[in-house]
Amino acid sequence: MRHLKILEYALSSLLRRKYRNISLITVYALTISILASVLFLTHSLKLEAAHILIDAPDLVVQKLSAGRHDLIPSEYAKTIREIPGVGAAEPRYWGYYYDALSHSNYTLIGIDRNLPRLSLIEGRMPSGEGECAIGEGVAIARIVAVGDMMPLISSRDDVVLYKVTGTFRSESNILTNDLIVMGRKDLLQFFNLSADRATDITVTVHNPNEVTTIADKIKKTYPASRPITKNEIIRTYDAVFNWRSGMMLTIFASALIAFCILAWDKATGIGAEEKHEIGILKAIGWDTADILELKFWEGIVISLTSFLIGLIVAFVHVFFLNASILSPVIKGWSVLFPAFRLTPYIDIYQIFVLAFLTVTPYVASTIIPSWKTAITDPENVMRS
Amino acid sequence: MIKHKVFLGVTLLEITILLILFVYGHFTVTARAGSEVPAKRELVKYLKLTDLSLWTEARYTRHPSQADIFAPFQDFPCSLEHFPAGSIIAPENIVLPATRKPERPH
Amino acid sequence: MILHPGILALIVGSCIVFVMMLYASVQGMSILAGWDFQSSSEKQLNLERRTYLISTIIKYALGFEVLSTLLFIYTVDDIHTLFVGAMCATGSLNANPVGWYALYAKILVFFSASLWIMLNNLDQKAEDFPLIRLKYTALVFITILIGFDFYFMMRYFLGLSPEVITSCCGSLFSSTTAGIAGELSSLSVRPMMGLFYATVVVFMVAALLCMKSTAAVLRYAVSLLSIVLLCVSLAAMVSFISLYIYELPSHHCPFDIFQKHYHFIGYPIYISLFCGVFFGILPGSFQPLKKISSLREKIVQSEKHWLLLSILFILIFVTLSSWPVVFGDFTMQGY
Amino acid sequence: MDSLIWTEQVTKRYNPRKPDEILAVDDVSLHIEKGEVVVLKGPSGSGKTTLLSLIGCMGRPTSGRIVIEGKDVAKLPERFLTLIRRRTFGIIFQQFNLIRNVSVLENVLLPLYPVEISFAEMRLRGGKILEDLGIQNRMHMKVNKLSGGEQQRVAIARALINGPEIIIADEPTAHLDRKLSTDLLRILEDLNTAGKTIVIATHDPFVYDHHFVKRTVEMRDGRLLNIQQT
Repeated sequence: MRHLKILEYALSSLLRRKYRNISLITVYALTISILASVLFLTHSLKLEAAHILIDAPDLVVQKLSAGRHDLIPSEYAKTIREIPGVGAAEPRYWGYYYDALSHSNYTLIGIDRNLPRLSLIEGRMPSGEGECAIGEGVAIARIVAVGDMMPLISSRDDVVLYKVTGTFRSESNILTNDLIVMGRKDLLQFFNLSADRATDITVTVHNPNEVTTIADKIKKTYPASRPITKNEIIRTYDAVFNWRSGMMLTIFASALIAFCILAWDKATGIGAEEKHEIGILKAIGWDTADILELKFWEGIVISLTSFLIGLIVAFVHVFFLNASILSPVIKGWSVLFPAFRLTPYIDIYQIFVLAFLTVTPYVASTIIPSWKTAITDPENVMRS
Repeated sequence: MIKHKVFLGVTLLEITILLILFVYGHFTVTARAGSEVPAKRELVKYLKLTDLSLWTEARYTRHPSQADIFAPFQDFPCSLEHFPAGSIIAPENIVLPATRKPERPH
Repeated sequence: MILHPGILALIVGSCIVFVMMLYASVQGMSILAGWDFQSSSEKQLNLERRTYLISTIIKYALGFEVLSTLLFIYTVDDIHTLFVGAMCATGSLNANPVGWYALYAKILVFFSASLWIMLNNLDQKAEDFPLIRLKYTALVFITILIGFDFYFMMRYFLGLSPEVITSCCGSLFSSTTAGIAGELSSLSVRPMMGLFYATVVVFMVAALLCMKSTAAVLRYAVSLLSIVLLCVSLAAMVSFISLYIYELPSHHCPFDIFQKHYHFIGYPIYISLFCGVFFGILPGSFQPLKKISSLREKIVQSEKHWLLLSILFILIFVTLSSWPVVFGDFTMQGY
Repeated sequence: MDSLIWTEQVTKRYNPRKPDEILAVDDVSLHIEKGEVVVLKGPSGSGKTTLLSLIGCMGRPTSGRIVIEGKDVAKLPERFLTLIRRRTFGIIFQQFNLIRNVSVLENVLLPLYPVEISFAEMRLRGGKILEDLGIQNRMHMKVNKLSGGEQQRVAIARALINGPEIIIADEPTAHLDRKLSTDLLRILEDLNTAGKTIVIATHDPFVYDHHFVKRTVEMRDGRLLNIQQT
């Protein structure tokens, strides 16, 4: 009962300084929503990566030459296939293409025929020579649609026309935005590669527990090779996004610090009127502990309200507005940054972390000022 | 004398909105897990994809998991890494497994 | 070092709390140095007012430490994917064993800060500040503890290098591993069960006797028994309670029960255990203070409540943790 | 020993051993019996207010003893002083010291907020006191919208809400005209008739010459001059 009454007075005291407190809540909520957006965004991307990259190849074997990525002889695949435990080992053909027209980089992938029908494609996968399927980003940048011809400039410096037989649906943007998928022969020809070389080799392993052992064996057989396991790929994404959100949080922490300075300042610079009020309260029977509780409730009201508002704003910003304010920061120079729809993966942990990051500094920066206010001498009221 | 009730009410309302948003999020996740995620996994499987198509500005930002450890400095040993996305991408060596220790640059 | 939001939150928060505690200790020292209850000077009044600041800081610090222990466990659980072979929080902790010390430090801080707050409450009930020296000397120790907690946590997170192949619950708590954790789970289930329930019964009997009689020995015994009960219960968690909750014969992880998958059963279990032990420790710790005349009456009054609360919490704990043992489908036959 | 308020050689120094040291109350011994009306008179700066605040448990004396209802309060920690103040004293300040932009009712109820009673009980008590003082129709107005006389009544209502034994008033008529002063004194007289002990500090002759004032104590430079019994 007593606590509720002190809460009541805390609210009435906050309301009396509406503008000051509303501005405080606004700034606080904004800071929280920025931090929350960063967390939500990166967490969503992280889980998305973890969920869809599960079907990535168990092992990718690259060849290194002088520490650089080099084309790998296709016959390696045959040797690798003979290692016990290996299911399949197939050369993979892919490369990058800089498109001067749209000033952007595309990823070209060469595939073998007879793929099953994929559900996330409008039209069909390329099946004959001179055909290709493209990601939505490419389609938009080049203004082409299914059935159009798309010219690309090959490594021999001649213009090659490809017929667009399919575009990937926007749901798959996060994977396919910059892809141009074509037949293997077309790709070899386009990049002017010799037929006995591949970009890398993908390996399927029967028993997932043996992936590391097999990676070791490959490394022993071909010392210049570099096997990358699926787990590493997934862990890379985990780490990439943890790092990224950590970086951005560190950067935006300056906003938080600025806010705490503001909070400290507001709490320290209480006006003569407020000090007088506290004096009156103490004179008519409020104890220092009661005033401290009053200040505690004021803090709770401000931080809880800001926190909830900040969370709601961040949720709407990230998952309904696709993080439109944050995306310039993470886009960098990527011309084809995908317009993906984020999946709202959220767990209590995110919110807990956020509460820790934002509420602790605020509370800490108000403890001493509140105490200073709370010890106002009641006697002062008698002599003003 | 009703301010505390109003406050508690507003807070409850905010919590309800948040809960609704989270429940909505949960449903979206489940819905997508049923439809989109398998389709995307299919793409990953058949096109043998290994990376998300997020940053296309440089090779190592387009395929962070496939890049070798020198990729950000690939042009010559002293070149500075300068792509914006590269600055917010984690240094790759933090996930090097023990098996590849000899390859670390230091 | 891994730049992870949870790690960042923990480090920033603990750093702030440590700095606040340092500030509180400095204030506490100045109180110790200048305290003169007989004086009516301004200075004495200011010192008395400072006690409010210190107790406020400690209350906030305690709240923070409780939450940060949870966040620590969550975070450690969340980063296990970065370690080869780690499958849950235990795996991540093993990646850099200093993490265990951080956890122990947090538990110690929990008990000592709560004790301090009880001490403070008691002190505030008397009109002559009888415990001022005790309180502010103890404050320095709590600050040191929090400092250790912060140090271990920093060492843990800074020393994490994701390449280390860690053993997870499966291998850490499998009977072949050496070390305390391994020994705990290699303790065969039957004797451990016997020990656990015997300790509980002895504790209960002692606590009930304590409520009837006024003997000092009984109070010390109850306090000692609560500490023993804490250790035995934690060992029992690892050794057999977790097995029954997970219904897996080799999964000994004491942290997984916080997860949604196990209906968050870990929270009531650990909360009731820790509260029960805390209230059990109180009577013995406050027994020596009965010498102070202005406190005697108050301690005697509160003691009954503490004992009752302790018995109640331990009952809840035993019920919750024995439920799956007694009523679960899982049996330990053959293990 | 059975006096309600009993001070013995009370001294209060501000800023001791500093250049601006002030000896506000010097060696004051005073007994006030239950049901008495005592006026402390003297020019401003004579230490009336300080003595009043010491009696009202708002500060601790530098030396001496103050016994309120048989309890020595001179050495008590602040939170016990607060408890005694909350239970025993109703204080009427020179300024009304109401909290601006807060309704009349809330202002009156402020002393009850830190006490364990329900909102409903609190409102009941507040309504009754406001009715007694004839301002129940102003209950939900903001105090700064009221006239001076009404504000004075709100201040009195607040002093009475916790049912105090002793009423302390510091220059209660300083900002009031004659008519309002008369009103105020009538209220105080009624309270005294109801058995309350009243201690007033004032230099307004209208107050200390009033017929219900039985005892006047004069202060000068922190000391008691003489005790007049009328």
